[in-house]
Amino acid sequence: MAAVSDDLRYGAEVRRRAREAPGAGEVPAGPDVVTGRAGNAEQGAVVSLQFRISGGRVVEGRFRAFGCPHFIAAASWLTDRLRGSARPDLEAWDWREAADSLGVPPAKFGRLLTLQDAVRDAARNWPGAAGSTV
Amino acid sequence: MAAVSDDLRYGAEVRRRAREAPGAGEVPAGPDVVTGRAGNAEQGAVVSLQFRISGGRVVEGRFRAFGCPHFIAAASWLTDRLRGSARPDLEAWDWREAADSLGVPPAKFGRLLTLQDAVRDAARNWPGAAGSTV
Amino acid sequence: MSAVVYLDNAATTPVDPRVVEAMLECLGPAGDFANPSATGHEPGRRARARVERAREEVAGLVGAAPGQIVWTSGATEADNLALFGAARFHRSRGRHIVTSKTEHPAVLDPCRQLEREGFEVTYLKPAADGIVSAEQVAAALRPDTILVSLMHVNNEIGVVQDVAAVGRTCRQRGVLLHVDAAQGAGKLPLDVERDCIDLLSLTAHKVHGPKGGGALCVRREPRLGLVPLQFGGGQERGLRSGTLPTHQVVGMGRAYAIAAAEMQADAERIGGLRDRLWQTLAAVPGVELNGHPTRRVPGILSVTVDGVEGESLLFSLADLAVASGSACATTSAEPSYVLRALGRSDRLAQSTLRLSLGRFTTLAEVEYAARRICEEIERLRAIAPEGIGAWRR
Amino acid sequence: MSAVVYLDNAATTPVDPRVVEAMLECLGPAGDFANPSATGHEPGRRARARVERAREEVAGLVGAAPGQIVWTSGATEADNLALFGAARFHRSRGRHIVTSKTEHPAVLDPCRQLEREGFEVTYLKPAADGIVSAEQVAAALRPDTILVSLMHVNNEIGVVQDVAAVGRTCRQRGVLLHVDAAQGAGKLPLDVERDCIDLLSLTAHKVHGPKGGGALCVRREPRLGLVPLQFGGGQERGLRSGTLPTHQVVGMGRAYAIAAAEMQADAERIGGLRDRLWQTLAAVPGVELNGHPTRRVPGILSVTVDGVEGESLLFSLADLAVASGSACATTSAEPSYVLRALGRSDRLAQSTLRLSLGRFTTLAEVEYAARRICEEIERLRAIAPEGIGAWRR
Ligand SMILES: Cc1ncc(COP(=O)(O)O)c(C=O)c1O
Ligand SMILES: Cc1ncc(COP(=O)(O)O)c(C=O)c1O
Repeated sequence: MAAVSDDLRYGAEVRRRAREAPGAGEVPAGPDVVTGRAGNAEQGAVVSLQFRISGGRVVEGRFRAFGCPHFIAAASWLTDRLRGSARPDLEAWDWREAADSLGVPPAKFGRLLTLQDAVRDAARNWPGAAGSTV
Repeated sequence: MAAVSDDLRYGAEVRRRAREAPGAGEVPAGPDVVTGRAGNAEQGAVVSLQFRISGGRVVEGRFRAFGCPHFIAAASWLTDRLRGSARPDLEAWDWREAADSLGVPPAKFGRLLTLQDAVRDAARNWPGAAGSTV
Repeated sequence: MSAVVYLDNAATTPVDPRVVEAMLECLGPAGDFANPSATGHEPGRRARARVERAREEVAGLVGAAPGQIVWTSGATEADNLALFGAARFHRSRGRHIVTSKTEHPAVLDPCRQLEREGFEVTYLKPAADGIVSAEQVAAALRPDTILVSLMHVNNEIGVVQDVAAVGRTCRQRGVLLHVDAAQGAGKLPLDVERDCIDLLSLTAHKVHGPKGGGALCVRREPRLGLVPLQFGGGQERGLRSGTLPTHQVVGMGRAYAIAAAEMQADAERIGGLRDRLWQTLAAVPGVELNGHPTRRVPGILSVTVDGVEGESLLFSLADLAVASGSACATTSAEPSYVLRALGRSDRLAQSTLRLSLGRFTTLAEVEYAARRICEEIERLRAIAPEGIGAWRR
Repeated sequence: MSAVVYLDNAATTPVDPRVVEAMLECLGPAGDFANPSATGHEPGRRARARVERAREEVAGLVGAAPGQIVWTSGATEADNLALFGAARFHRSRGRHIVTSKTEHPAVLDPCRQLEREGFEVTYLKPAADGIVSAEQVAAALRPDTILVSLMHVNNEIGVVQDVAAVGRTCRQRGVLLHVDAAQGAGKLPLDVERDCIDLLSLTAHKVHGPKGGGALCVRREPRLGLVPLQFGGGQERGLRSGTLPTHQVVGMGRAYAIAAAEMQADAERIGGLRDRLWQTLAAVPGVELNGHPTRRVPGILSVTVDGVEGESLLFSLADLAVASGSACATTSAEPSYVLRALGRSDRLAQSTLRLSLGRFTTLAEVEYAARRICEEIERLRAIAPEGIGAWRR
């Protein structure tokens, strides 16, 4: 039972990532792993992001998300997007980039802010001082 | 182009008489012919009846009518019905008989009264005294 | 099946087989039957897409944008929504409405109800040819006039009003114009923009679409406020709640698209048949045409037959499906108020036949009908007393 | 054609092929397409006869006399006609109306409009199982109460109200009872006489008839006055003007006749499929049934899934046509007011699936759907952070 026509409320990349959720799960635990969380189930969006850091840069990312397809897709997209980023990149990351890249409608912008909060939270939890080489 | 289903507002006898109008026309003119008229075109019903009298009785009747199918049918029916009638029969004839025999709906009773008027008019025009044998 | 010749296309038309086909695609389990509001799933989105395509087709026929179309259950509802909706919304601006004596009951009866609700209505009397002039409308406008409602094509006699001239007058005076185009849409060109029509009532079933499908075309710029008649799920931007009947809407769209494509050819062919019918009947003494001789829709011919009683004429023509008074009302013995407004006596109004032709009317049918009508006029006159009417010169 | 499994029969149903056949007989040039009001000619009389047969079929399903049926464009119009019609007609007797918080918008929105027109409305809150008791209704009645409006079967959760008990209460107290039976008619027995129902709203498209066909069943003895919504040709004894859409009315009649004949068999089969679906889903932790466990219509199953976000669940189930909130409204992100009234939180209300089965739903479809729903619940929970919801005991 396939051949379903696409729901055009969701762009192609959102559909792919929301369905396949690449990057879902956890990074193997360790001192080089940083976690960021944000959101509230009652408001319909909770995310946790994990990044493995090496040489002051993100080398691997994983997410867990509870939320709408755009939110899941954006979390998945972030795990790729932030690979190679340093702590200041995480601090500076702006949700609008996800909105643009994935074609998220304005009604969902609030959820992307939640995602930005989680990225900031990860930055805060960055192991050691800024520039530390775990 | 036949096989039309019947319009049940009109009974079978009304339909037959309104379509075929048996008795329409004039009786050949003569001193033995009596005419009765009634009605008003503006009100949608005009009738003239002609009867040939012999031995104080109607021996032949004809009608002309302008009006609805019930009215035409009742005029036609009258030409048969009054055959053999004497003047007092015409004076006594009551429209309700036509209503019953032909199944005329109450909305049309007024028109039957017009017909009764024409019969009365014929009685008034009856040649000679009552019981005269033309 | 009957062998009756159908000449009552102004009452309703058979659905064009191409329209039936489009409707069938939206009915059964394998079709696009879903609720067009259920856009959360694919069958719903497919139904929605079809509804939106139909909206374009209907809007296209009358020079409107798709967003102006509000689906209704027919022109009766569209007329009611236009009149009640506009009057109730704009009542603080004024309570005077102008219309004509020859409108359809779907306009006149809401006007009478509005009178009960405190509105004042001027009913213009058309000329003997059925035309209401823009000057008459202009003269009836008052400072408290909020709405003019004038029909495009009259359903009984087929005359066409100059809605463009009336539209210009209303626009200049800042008064809303509602046009009931139930009989004209799809048969004659119409353009709500060019003709300054603020509210336009449409129906599918006069142009070979399904009965029970209609629309009100509502001006968008500047936005025209309306109080809805029906409240509920909020469909049609809240102006008309209720599950959209996909197959009906799609059928109306298809019917209008076909009408747009074939309007000229249909008008020529149907107008030709009507002329032929009229030529035969006009040769009979005492037969007169009702309404303006040239400003008319192709498919409607209204003739008054002097010296013949109307009910008997209809009865005798049982092999023809034709109308006498307004066939939209339930059968009644009242003489047509439209013909009365044109100056016909009660008797002559009742001795009137409306012969209305459609896309499926054939030359053979028209010739048969013409012959039968002449025959029955002759027969009924033959059995009538002398001196009825003025037809024997 | 799509391979989507259609489980949104509460939004609308596919038209039964037997109904399509009856409708087809009233569409094309060879069919009974004429205007049922045009009884002056034979095609019109044939159409009229079909409309009257349909009236008997619809009346028969709900224990009414044919003369009680007023054709409408659906249950939305029937609800509006019942509420506005009765309230406006009886306003001199009182201005209080009683209804419930879980009615369809076609009842609630007219109530809100009536509030704007000077009426007062009491909205009863059902118990957590969705039931409004007759005692609750009785307690809400006041000397100025003129009308109670309570639905038969709820469209979102499928619970069945005890309209008979409410009917007895209203009759004793001399208050009119309107019942919206859009979802229940044809699926569960109904009897307007036995159950003292003064006004009953019906629609064709929830029981495999055409969308855009409905009726209001109006008490005749003693006569119940109503102010019409739509004025015009005077059809339906003046209560609802507008050309009767022969094919729609005939389709509704056929659909109701089939429903009457097959109600029990359909209810058993569909109820069995629903139970099967529920058994599979009930085994998943954190899945709960909405509404009373046994007082329910066979075809509707509403389940709330804890720990899974509603929009993503629906998105993931793109191969199923199912609903979340009320599918009668246009898609909106608002949590269902029905589930909120039953005490569900916003989050849980949004994580709800309405699965609604119909005559054409198969066992294979139900098994497929059950499996897919379980899979997607599992998948979405697997990618969610820990600790969302209370479903992990
Ligand atoms: C001029 C006119 N307006 C309105 C209507 C009513 O439209 P509907 O039949 O779609 O209700 C009709 C015909 O019935 C009509 O001829
Ligand atoms: C309970 C209920 N009432 C009213 C309606 C409206 O009926 P219709 O779709 O015929 O306008 C619906 C469904 O749409 C319904 O489920």
